[in-house]
Amino acid sequence: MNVQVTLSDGPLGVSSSSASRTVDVGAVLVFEGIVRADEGGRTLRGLRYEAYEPMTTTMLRTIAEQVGAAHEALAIDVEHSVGDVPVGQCSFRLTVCAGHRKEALAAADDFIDRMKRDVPLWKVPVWAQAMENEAH
Amino acid sequence: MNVQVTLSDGPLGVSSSSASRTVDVGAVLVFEGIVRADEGGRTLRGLRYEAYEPMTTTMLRTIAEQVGAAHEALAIDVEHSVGDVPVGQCSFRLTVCAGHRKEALAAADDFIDRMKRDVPLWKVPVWAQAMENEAH
Amino acid sequence: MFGTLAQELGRHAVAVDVPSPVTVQAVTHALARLFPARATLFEQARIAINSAFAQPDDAVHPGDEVAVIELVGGG
Amino acid sequence: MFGTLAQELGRHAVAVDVPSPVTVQAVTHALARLFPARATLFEQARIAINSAFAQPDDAVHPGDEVAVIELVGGG
Repeated sequence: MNVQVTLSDGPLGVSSSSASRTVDVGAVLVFEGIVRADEGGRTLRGLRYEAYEPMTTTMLRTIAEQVGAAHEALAIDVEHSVGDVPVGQCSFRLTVCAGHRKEALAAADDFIDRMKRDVPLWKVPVWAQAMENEAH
Repeated sequence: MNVQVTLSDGPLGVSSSSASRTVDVGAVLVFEGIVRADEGGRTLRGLRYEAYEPMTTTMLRTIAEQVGAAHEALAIDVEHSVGDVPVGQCSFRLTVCAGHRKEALAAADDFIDRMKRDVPLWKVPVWAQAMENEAH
Repeated sequence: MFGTLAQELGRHAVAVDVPSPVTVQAVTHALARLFPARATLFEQARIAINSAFAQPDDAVHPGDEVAVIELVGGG
Repeated sequence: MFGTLAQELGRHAVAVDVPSPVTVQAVTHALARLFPARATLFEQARIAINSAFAQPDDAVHPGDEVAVIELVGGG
Protein backbone atom coordinates (compact mmCIF):
# COMPACT_ATOMS: atom_id res chain seq x y z
CA MET A 1 0.00 0.00 0.00
CA ASN A 2 1.17 3.48 -0.87
CA VAL A 3 1.01 6.18 1.83
CA GLN A 4 1.85 9.87 1.45
CA VAL A 5 1.73 12.46 4.23
CA THR A 6 2.15 16.19 3.62
CA LEU A 7 1.94 19.03 6.12
CA SER A 8 1.81 22.45 4.54
CA ASP A 9 1.59 26.01 5.75
CA GLY A 10 -1.82 27.70 5.50
CA PRO A 11 -4.92 26.53 3.63
CA LEU A 12 -4.64 23.55 1.27
CA GLY A 13 -4.90 24.44 -2.40
CA VAL A 14 -6.67 22.32 -4.98
CA SER A 15 -5.99 18.63 -4.77
CA SER A 16 -2.43 17.75 -5.63
CA SER A 17 -2.97 14.13 -4.76
CA SER A 18 -1.08 11.71 -6.91
CA ALA A 19 -2.55 8.69 -5.16
CA SER A 20 -1.61 5.84 -7.43
CA ARG A 21 -4.52 4.64 -9.53
CA THR A 22 -3.58 1.10 -10.28
CA VAL A 23 -5.75 -1.27 -12.26
CA ASP A 24 -7.28 -2.57 -9.01
CA VAL A 25 -8.69 0.78 -7.91
CA GLY A 26 -12.48 0.81 -8.17
CA ALA A 27 -13.18 3.56 -5.63
CA VAL A 28 -11.51 6.89 -4.96
CA LEU A 29 -12.69 8.85 -1.96
CA VAL A 30 -11.58 12.41 -1.30
CA PHE A 31 -12.58 13.95 2.00
CA GLU A 32 -11.96 17.63 2.70
CA GLY A 33 -12.31 19.31 6.07
CA ILE A 34 -13.33 22.96 5.79
CA VAL A 35 -13.00 25.50 8.61
CA ARG A 36 -16.50 26.55 9.69
CA ALA A 37 -17.44 29.98 10.95
CA ASP A 38 -19.57 28.82 13.85
CA GLU A 39 -17.92 27.35 16.95
CA GLY A 40 -20.33 26.94 19.84
CA GLY A 41 -22.30 30.02 18.91
CA ARG A 42 -19.30 32.31 18.52
CA THR A 43 -18.01 33.41 15.14
CA LEU A 44 -14.54 32.32 14.06
CA ARG A 45 -12.23 34.13 11.71
CA GLY A 46 -10.24 30.95 11.32
CA LEU A 47 -8.24 28.25 13.05
CA ARG A 48 -4.55 28.12 13.80
CA TYR A 49 -3.18 24.59 13.55
CA GLU A 50 -0.16 23.50 15.57
CA ALA A 51 1.82 20.37 14.83
CA TYR A 52 4.59 18.67 16.81
CA GLU A 53 7.05 17.49 14.24
CA PRO A 54 8.33 14.94 13.48
CA MET A 55 5.78 13.12 15.65
CA THR A 56 2.78 14.53 13.75
CA THR A 57 3.94 13.21 10.40
CA THR A 58 5.07 9.91 11.90
CA MET A 59 1.71 9.33 13.58
CA LEU A 60 -0.29 10.29 10.48
CA ARG A 61 1.79 7.84 8.46
CA THR A 62 1.49 5.04 11.03
CA ILE A 63 -2.28 5.42 11.29
CA ALA A 64 -2.66 5.54 7.49
CA GLU A 65 -0.65 2.34 7.19
CA GLN A 66 -2.60 0.54 9.93
CA VAL A 67 -6.02 1.70 8.75
CA GLY A 68 -5.15 1.05 5.13
CA ALA A 69 -4.03 -2.50 5.89
CA ALA A 70 -7.12 -3.17 8.04
CA HIS A 71 -9.49 -2.10 5.26
CA GLU A 72 -7.42 -3.30 2.30
CA ALA A 73 -6.98 0.18 0.91
CA LEU A 74 -4.58 0.49 -2.01
CA ALA A 75 -3.33 4.03 -1.33
CA ILE A 76 -3.87 6.75 1.26
CA ASP A 77 -2.78 10.37 0.90
CA VAL A 78 -2.99 12.72 3.86
CA GLU A 79 -2.63 16.49 3.55
CA HIS A 80 -2.99 18.75 6.59
CA SER A 81 -2.49 22.45 7.19
CA VAL A 82 -0.33 23.97 9.87
CA GLY A 83 -0.65 27.64 10.82
CA ASP A 84 -3.59 29.89 10.03
CA VAL A 85 -6.54 28.69 7.93
CA PRO A 86 -9.39 31.18 7.40
CA VAL A 87 -13.05 30.17 7.58
CA GLY A 88 -14.25 28.49 4.37
CA GLN A 89 -10.80 27.18 3.49
CA CYS A 90 -9.60 23.58 3.44
CA SER A 91 -7.35 22.44 6.31
CA PHE A 92 -7.39 18.68 5.76
CA ARG A 93 -7.65 16.40 2.75
CA LEU A 94 -7.71 12.62 2.83
CA THR A 95 -7.60 10.61 -0.39
CA VAL A 96 -8.28 6.88 -0.22
CA CYS A 97 -7.99 4.51 -3.18
CA ALA A 98 -9.52 1.08 -2.70
CA GLY A 99 -11.00 -1.79 -4.63
CA HIS A 100 -14.54 -1.00 -3.58
CA ARG A 101 -16.65 1.68 -1.95
CA LYS A 102 -17.17 0.03 1.45
CA GLU A 103 -13.43 -0.29 2.03
CA ALA A 104 -12.79 3.32 1.03
CA LEU A 105 -15.57 4.72 3.26
CA ALA A 106 -14.61 2.58 6.26
CA ALA A 107 -10.93 3.47 5.92
CA ALA A 108 -11.72 7.20 5.76
CA ASP A 109 -13.99 7.04 8.80
CA ASP A 110 -11.47 5.08 10.88
CA PHE A 111 -8.56 7.24 9.81
CA ILE A 112 -10.29 10.45 10.85
CA ASP A 113 -11.41 8.97 14.19
CA ARG A 114 -7.86 7.95 15.01
CA MET A 115 -6.35 11.19 13.74
CA LYS A 116 -8.60 13.25 15.99
CA ARG A 117 -7.76 11.06 18.97
CA ASP A 118 -4.07 10.26 18.61
CA VAL A 119 -2.27 12.66 16.29
CA PRO A 120 -0.46 15.64 17.82
CA LEU A 121 -2.38 18.31 15.90
CA TRP A 122 -4.03 21.15 17.75
CA LYS A 123 -6.45 23.77 16.57
CA VAL A 124 -6.61 27.15 18.27
CA PRO A 125 -9.63 29.31 17.48
CA VAL A 126 -9.03 32.75 16.04
CA TRP A 127 -12.16 34.72 16.91
CA ALA A 128 -13.77 37.21 14.58
CA GLN A 129 -13.95 39.75 17.41
CA ALA A 130 -10.97 39.43 19.72
CA MET A 131 -12.64 41.75 22.20
CA GLU A 132 -15.89 39.81 22.32
CA ASN A 133 -14.87 38.03 25.50
CA GLU A 134 -14.35 41.23 27.44
CA ALA A 135 -17.61 42.77 26.18
CA HIS A 136 -19.72 40.03 27.77
CA MET B 1 -30.63 21.51 0.21
CA ASN B 2 -29.12 21.84 -3.24
CA VAL B 3 -29.19 18.79 -5.55
CA GLN B 4 -27.68 18.48 -9.03
CA VAL B 5 -27.88 15.42 -11.28
CA THR B 6 -25.95 15.09 -14.52
CA LEU B 7 -25.80 12.14 -16.91
CA SER B 8 -23.09 12.42 -19.52
CA ASP B 9 -21.88 10.33 -22.41
CA GLY B 10 -18.67 8.36 -21.82
CA PRO B 11 -16.16 8.66 -18.97
CA LEU B 12 -16.49 11.56 -16.54
CA GLY B 13 -13.80 14.20 -16.85
CA VAL B 14 -12.24 16.03 -13.93
CA SER B 15 -14.65 17.23 -11.32
CA SER B 16 -16.89 20.00 -12.55
CA SER B 17 -18.86 20.02 -9.33
CA SER B 18 -20.09 23.40 -8.29
CA ALA B 19 -21.62 22.06 -5.10
CA SER B 20 -22.38 25.15 -3.10
CA ARG B 21 -19.88 25.77 -0.34
CA THR B 22 -21.85 27.84 2.08
CA VAL B 23 -20.49 29.02 5.40
CA ASP B 24 -22.00 25.96 7.11
CA VAL B 25 -20.03 23.41 5.07
CA GLY B 26 -17.41 21.70 7.22
CA ALA B 27 -17.00 18.52 5.20
CA VAL B 28 -16.81 17.88 1.46
CA LEU B 29 -16.76 14.28 0.33
CA VAL B 30 -16.08 13.31 -3.27
CA PHE B 31 -16.54 9.66 -4.19
CA GLU B 32 -15.50 8.38 -7.61
CA GLY B 33 -16.33 4.97 -9.02
CA ILE B 34 -13.68 3.69 -11.41
CA VAL B 35 -14.22 0.84 -13.88
CA ARG B 36 -12.03 -2.09 -12.81
CA ALA B 37 -10.42 -4.57 -15.16
CA ASP B 38 -11.28 -7.68 -13.19
CA GLU B 39 -14.85 -8.97 -13.16
CA GLY B 40 -15.14 -12.42 -11.66
CA GLY B 41 -11.78 -13.52 -12.98
CA ARG B 42 -12.36 -12.33 -16.55
CA THR B 43 -10.72 -9.23 -17.94
CA LEU B 44 -12.90 -6.30 -18.96
CA ARG B 45 -12.16 -3.73 -21.59
CA GLY B 46 -14.82 -1.53 -20.10
CA LEU B 47 -18.47 -1.21 -19.14
CA ARG B 48 -21.36 0.07 -21.20
CA TYR B 49 -23.89 1.94 -19.06
CA GLU B 50 -27.56 2.09 -20.02
CA ALA B 51 -30.00 4.57 -18.53
CA TYR B 52 -33.77 4.81 -18.85
CA GLU B 53 -34.52 8.48 -19.11
CA PRO B 54 -36.22 10.44 -17.70
CA MET B 55 -36.67 7.89 -14.89
CA THR B 56 -32.94 7.57 -14.23
CA THR B 57 -32.44 11.27 -13.58
CA THR B 58 -35.69 11.51 -11.63
CA MET B 59 -34.75 8.62 -9.35
CA LEU B 60 -31.20 9.90 -8.79
CA ARG B 61 -32.62 13.28 -7.82
CA THR B 62 -35.30 11.81 -5.54
CA ILE B 63 -32.80 9.60 -3.71
CA ALA B 64 -30.34 12.50 -3.34
CA GLU B 65 -33.09 14.65 -1.83
CA GLN B 66 -34.25 11.93 0.55
CA VAL B 67 -30.78 10.85 1.64
CA GLY B 68 -29.62 14.44 1.93
CA ALA B 69 -32.56 15.36 4.16
CA ALA B 70 -32.12 12.25 6.31
CA HIS B 71 -28.45 13.04 6.97
CA GLU B 72 -28.70 16.82 7.00
CA ALA B 73 -26.46 17.22 3.99
CA LEU B 74 -26.20 20.73 2.56
CA ALA B 75 -25.65 19.80 -1.09
CA ILE B 76 -25.40 16.66 -3.20
CA ASP B 77 -24.09 16.48 -6.76
CA VAL B 78 -24.46 13.29 -8.78
CA GLU B 79 -22.65 12.68 -12.05
CA HIS B 80 -23.00 9.37 -13.90
CA SER B 81 -21.82 8.09 -17.25
CA VAL B 82 -23.98 6.55 -19.92
CA GLY B 83 -22.47 4.61 -22.81
CA ASP B 84 -18.97 3.15 -22.92
CA VAL B 85 -16.46 3.73 -20.12
CA PRO B 86 -13.05 2.04 -20.50
CA VAL B 87 -11.27 0.35 -17.60
CA GLY B 88 -9.51 2.85 -15.32
CA GLN B 89 -11.91 5.66 -16.15
CA CYS B 90 -14.47 7.30 -13.87
CA SER B 91 -18.13 6.40 -14.43
CA PHE B 92 -19.68 7.87 -11.29
CA ARG B 93 -18.95 10.85 -9.06
CA LEU B 94 -20.84 11.80 -5.92
CA THR B 95 -20.09 15.06 -4.12
CA VAL B 96 -21.61 15.61 -0.69
CA CYS B 97 -21.31 18.85 1.29
CA ALA B 98 -22.29 18.65 4.94
CA GLY B 99 -21.67 20.28 8.26
CA HIS B 100 -19.58 17.44 9.57
CA ARG B 101 -17.80 14.31 8.48
CA LYS B 102 -20.22 11.71 9.87
CA GLU B 103 -23.14 13.21 7.95
CA ALA B 104 -21.16 13.32 4.70
CA LEU B 105 -19.92 9.71 5.00
CA ALA B 106 -23.33 8.35 5.98
CA ALA B 107 -25.09 10.22 3.18
CA ALA B 108 -22.60 8.91 0.60
CA ASP B 109 -22.95 5.32 1.81
CA ASP B 110 -26.75 5.44 1.83
CA PHE B 111 -26.97 7.17 -1.52
CA ILE B 112 -24.82 4.55 -3.24
CA ASP B 113 -26.73 1.67 -1.62
CA ARG B 114 -30.02 3.06 -2.86
CA MET B 115 -28.65 3.95 -6.28
CA LYS B 116 -27.43 0.39 -6.85
CA ARG B 117 -30.78 -1.03 -5.73
CA ASP B 118 -33.36 1.35 -7.16
CA VAL B 119 -32.01 3.47 -10.00
CA PRO B 120 -32.56 2.29 -13.57
CA LEU B 121 -28.90 2.16 -14.54
CA TRP B 122 -27.44 -0.98 -16.03
CA LYS B 123 -23.88 -1.97 -16.73
CA VAL B 124 -23.07 -4.36 -19.53
CA PRO B 125 -19.56 -5.82 -19.51
CA VAL B 126 -17.41 -5.30 -22.58
CA TRP B 127 -14.87 -8.11 -22.48
CA ALA B 128 -11.26 -7.71 -23.44
CA GLN B 129 -11.48 -10.85 -25.59
CA ALA B 130 -14.88 -11.11 -27.20
CA MET B 131 -14.12 -14.66 -28.30
CA GLU B 132 -13.07 -15.87 -24.86
CA ASN B 133 -16.49 -17.35 -24.19
CA GLU B 134 -16.36 -19.60 -27.23
CA ALA B 135 -12.81 -20.74 -26.53
CA HIS B 136 -13.78 -22.28 -23.19
CA MET C 1 -35.77 -4.35 -20.82
CA PHE C 2 -32.22 -3.23 -20.33
CA GLY C 3 -28.65 -4.19 -19.56
CA THR C 4 -27.53 -7.79 -19.49
CA LEU C 5 -31.15 -8.99 -19.50
CA ALA C 6 -31.81 -7.25 -22.81
CA GLN C 7 -28.50 -8.62 -24.08
CA GLU C 8 -29.38 -12.16 -22.98
CA LEU C 9 -32.85 -12.04 -24.57
CA GLY C 10 -31.56 -10.29 -27.68
CA ARG C 11 -34.06 -7.45 -27.50
CA HIS C 12 -34.97 -4.32 -25.58
CA ALA C 13 -38.70 -4.36 -26.33
CA VAL C 14 -41.24 -7.14 -26.59
CA ALA C 15 -44.97 -7.33 -27.32
CA VAL C 16 -47.14 -9.60 -25.19
CA ASP C 17 -50.83 -10.39 -25.40
CA VAL C 18 -52.63 -9.84 -22.12
CA PRO C 19 -56.41 -10.17 -21.53
CA SER C 20 -58.05 -7.01 -20.24
CA PRO C 21 -58.28 -5.48 -17.72
CA VAL C 22 -54.51 -5.34 -17.96
CA THR C 23 -52.53 -5.16 -14.70
CA VAL C 24 -48.81 -5.05 -13.98
CA GLN C 25 -49.00 -8.61 -12.66
CA ALA C 26 -50.69 -9.82 -15.85
CA VAL C 27 -47.80 -8.35 -17.86
CA THR C 28 -45.11 -10.00 -15.69
CA HIS C 29 -46.94 -13.35 -15.93
CA ALA C 30 -47.05 -13.02 -19.72
CA LEU C 31 -43.31 -12.20 -19.81
CA ALA C 32 -42.57 -15.19 -17.57
CA ARG C 33 -44.44 -17.48 -19.97
CA LEU C 34 -42.65 -15.97 -22.98
CA PHE C 35 -39.18 -16.43 -21.42
CA PRO C 36 -39.48 -19.56 -19.24
CA ALA C 37 -35.74 -19.64 -18.51
CA ARG C 38 -36.17 -16.26 -16.79
CA ALA C 39 -39.66 -16.88 -15.38
CA THR C 40 -38.66 -16.24 -11.74
CA LEU C 41 -36.97 -12.97 -12.61
CA PHE C 42 -40.03 -11.67 -14.44
CA GLU C 43 -42.48 -12.91 -11.79
CA GLN C 44 -40.54 -10.94 -9.15
CA ALA C 45 -39.50 -8.03 -11.34
CA ARG C 46 -40.05 -4.42 -10.40
CA ILE C 47 -42.08 -2.74 -13.11
CA ALA C 48 -42.24 0.94 -13.99
CA ILE C 49 -45.18 2.44 -15.85
CA ASN C 50 -44.38 5.67 -17.63
CA SER C 51 -41.13 6.04 -15.63
CA ALA C 52 -42.56 5.47 -12.14
CA PHE C 53 -42.43 2.27 -10.09
CA ALA C 54 -45.80 0.48 -10.09
CA GLN C 55 -47.53 -2.11 -7.85
CA PRO C 56 -48.69 -5.56 -9.10
CA ASP C 57 -52.35 -4.53 -9.09
CA ASP C 58 -51.82 -1.25 -10.93
CA ALA C 59 -53.64 -0.96 -14.23
CA VAL C 60 -51.79 -0.70 -17.54
CA HIS C 61 -53.53 1.45 -20.14
CA PRO C 62 -53.10 1.58 -23.91
CA GLY C 63 -50.10 3.75 -24.73
CA ASP C 64 -48.41 3.20 -21.34
CA GLU C 65 -44.68 2.48 -21.42
CA VAL C 66 -43.96 -0.58 -19.27
CA ALA C 67 -40.31 -1.07 -18.21
CA VAL C 68 -38.65 -3.98 -16.39
CA ILE C 69 -36.31 -2.41 -13.82
CA GLU C 70 -34.26 -5.49 -12.90
CA LEU C 71 -30.57 -6.33 -12.51
CA VAL C 72 -29.73 -2.67 -12.04
CA GLY C 73 -26.43 -1.52 -10.54
CA GLY C 74 -25.04 1.90 -11.28
CA GLY C 75 -21.70 3.22 -10.09
CA MET D 1 2.45 21.85 25.58
CA PHE D 2 0.39 22.92 22.61
CA GLY D 3 -2.84 24.35 21.33
CA THR D 4 -5.42 25.85 23.66
CA LEU D 5 -3.63 24.37 26.69
CA ALA D 6 -0.44 26.28 25.86
CA GLN D 7 -2.57 29.36 25.20
CA GLU D 8 -4.37 29.00 28.52
CA LEU D 9 -1.15 28.54 30.49
CA GLY D 10 0.64 31.23 28.51
CA ARG D 11 3.60 29.05 27.59
CA HIS D 12 4.66 26.14 25.40
CA ALA D 13 7.50 24.89 27.61
CA VAL D 14 7.91 24.64 31.34
CA ALA D 15 10.67 23.41 33.66
CA VAL D 16 9.74 21.21 36.60
CA ASP D 17 11.92 19.75 39.38
CA VAL D 18 11.47 16.00 39.71
CA PRO D 19 13.47 13.75 42.08
CA SER D 20 15.36 10.97 40.34
CA PRO D 21 14.82 8.34 39.08
CA VAL D 22 12.57 10.40 36.82
CA THR D 23 9.52 8.68 35.34
CA VAL D 24 6.74 9.91 33.09
CA GLN D 25 4.35 9.72 36.04
CA ALA D 26 6.65 11.85 38.19
CA VAL D 27 6.66 14.52 35.48
CA THR D 28 2.84 14.56 35.16
CA HIS D 29 2.52 14.76 38.98
CA ALA D 30 4.88 17.73 39.03
CA LEU D 31 2.91 19.45 36.24
CA ALA D 32 -0.35 18.82 38.11
CA ARG D 33 1.11 20.50 41.23
CA LEU D 34 2.42 23.42 39.19
CA PHE D 35 -0.97 24.02 37.47
CA PRO D 36 -3.58 22.98 40.07
CA ALA D 37 -6.47 24.28 37.95
CA ARG D 38 -5.47 21.69 35.31
CA ALA D 39 -4.33 18.98 37.71
CA THR D 40 -6.73 16.32 36.37
CA LEU D 41 -5.72 16.95 32.78
CA PHE D 42 -2.02 16.56 33.57
CA GLU D 43 -2.54 13.51 35.82
CA GLN D 44 -4.32 11.75 32.92
CA ALA D 45 -2.31 13.25 30.08
CA ARG D 46 -0.71 11.19 27.38
CA ILE D 47 3.01 11.92 27.32
CA ALA D 48 5.44 11.54 24.45
CA ILE D 49 9.16 11.17 25.03
CA ASN D 50 11.27 12.11 22.01
CA SER D 51 8.19 12.00 19.75
CA ALA D 52 6.85 8.59 20.82
CA PHE D 53 4.00 7.87 23.22
CA ALA D 54 5.31 6.68 26.60
CA GLN D 55 3.88 4.72 29.55
CA PRO D 56 3.63 6.14 33.11
CA ASP D 57 6.52 3.99 34.37
CA ASP D 58 8.87 4.84 31.49
CA ALA D 59 12.09 6.56 32.51
CA VAL D 60 12.90 10.10 31.47
CA HIS D 61 16.57 10.77 30.86
CA PRO D 62 18.51 14.02 30.75
CA GLY D 63 18.10 15.59 27.32
CA ASP D 64 14.79 13.83 26.59
CA GLU D 65 12.03 15.95 25.07
CA VAL D 66 8.81 15.43 27.03
CA ALA D 67 5.57 16.52 25.30
CA VAL D 68 2.00 16.68 26.62
CA ILE D 69 -0.24 15.29 23.84
CA GLU D 70 -3.63 16.44 25.14
CA LEU D 71 -6.67 18.20 23.69
CA VAL D 72 -5.69 17.20 20.16
CA GLY D 73 -8.12 17.31 17.23
CA GLY D 74 -6.88 17.67 13.69
CA GLY D 75 -9.08 17.99 10.64
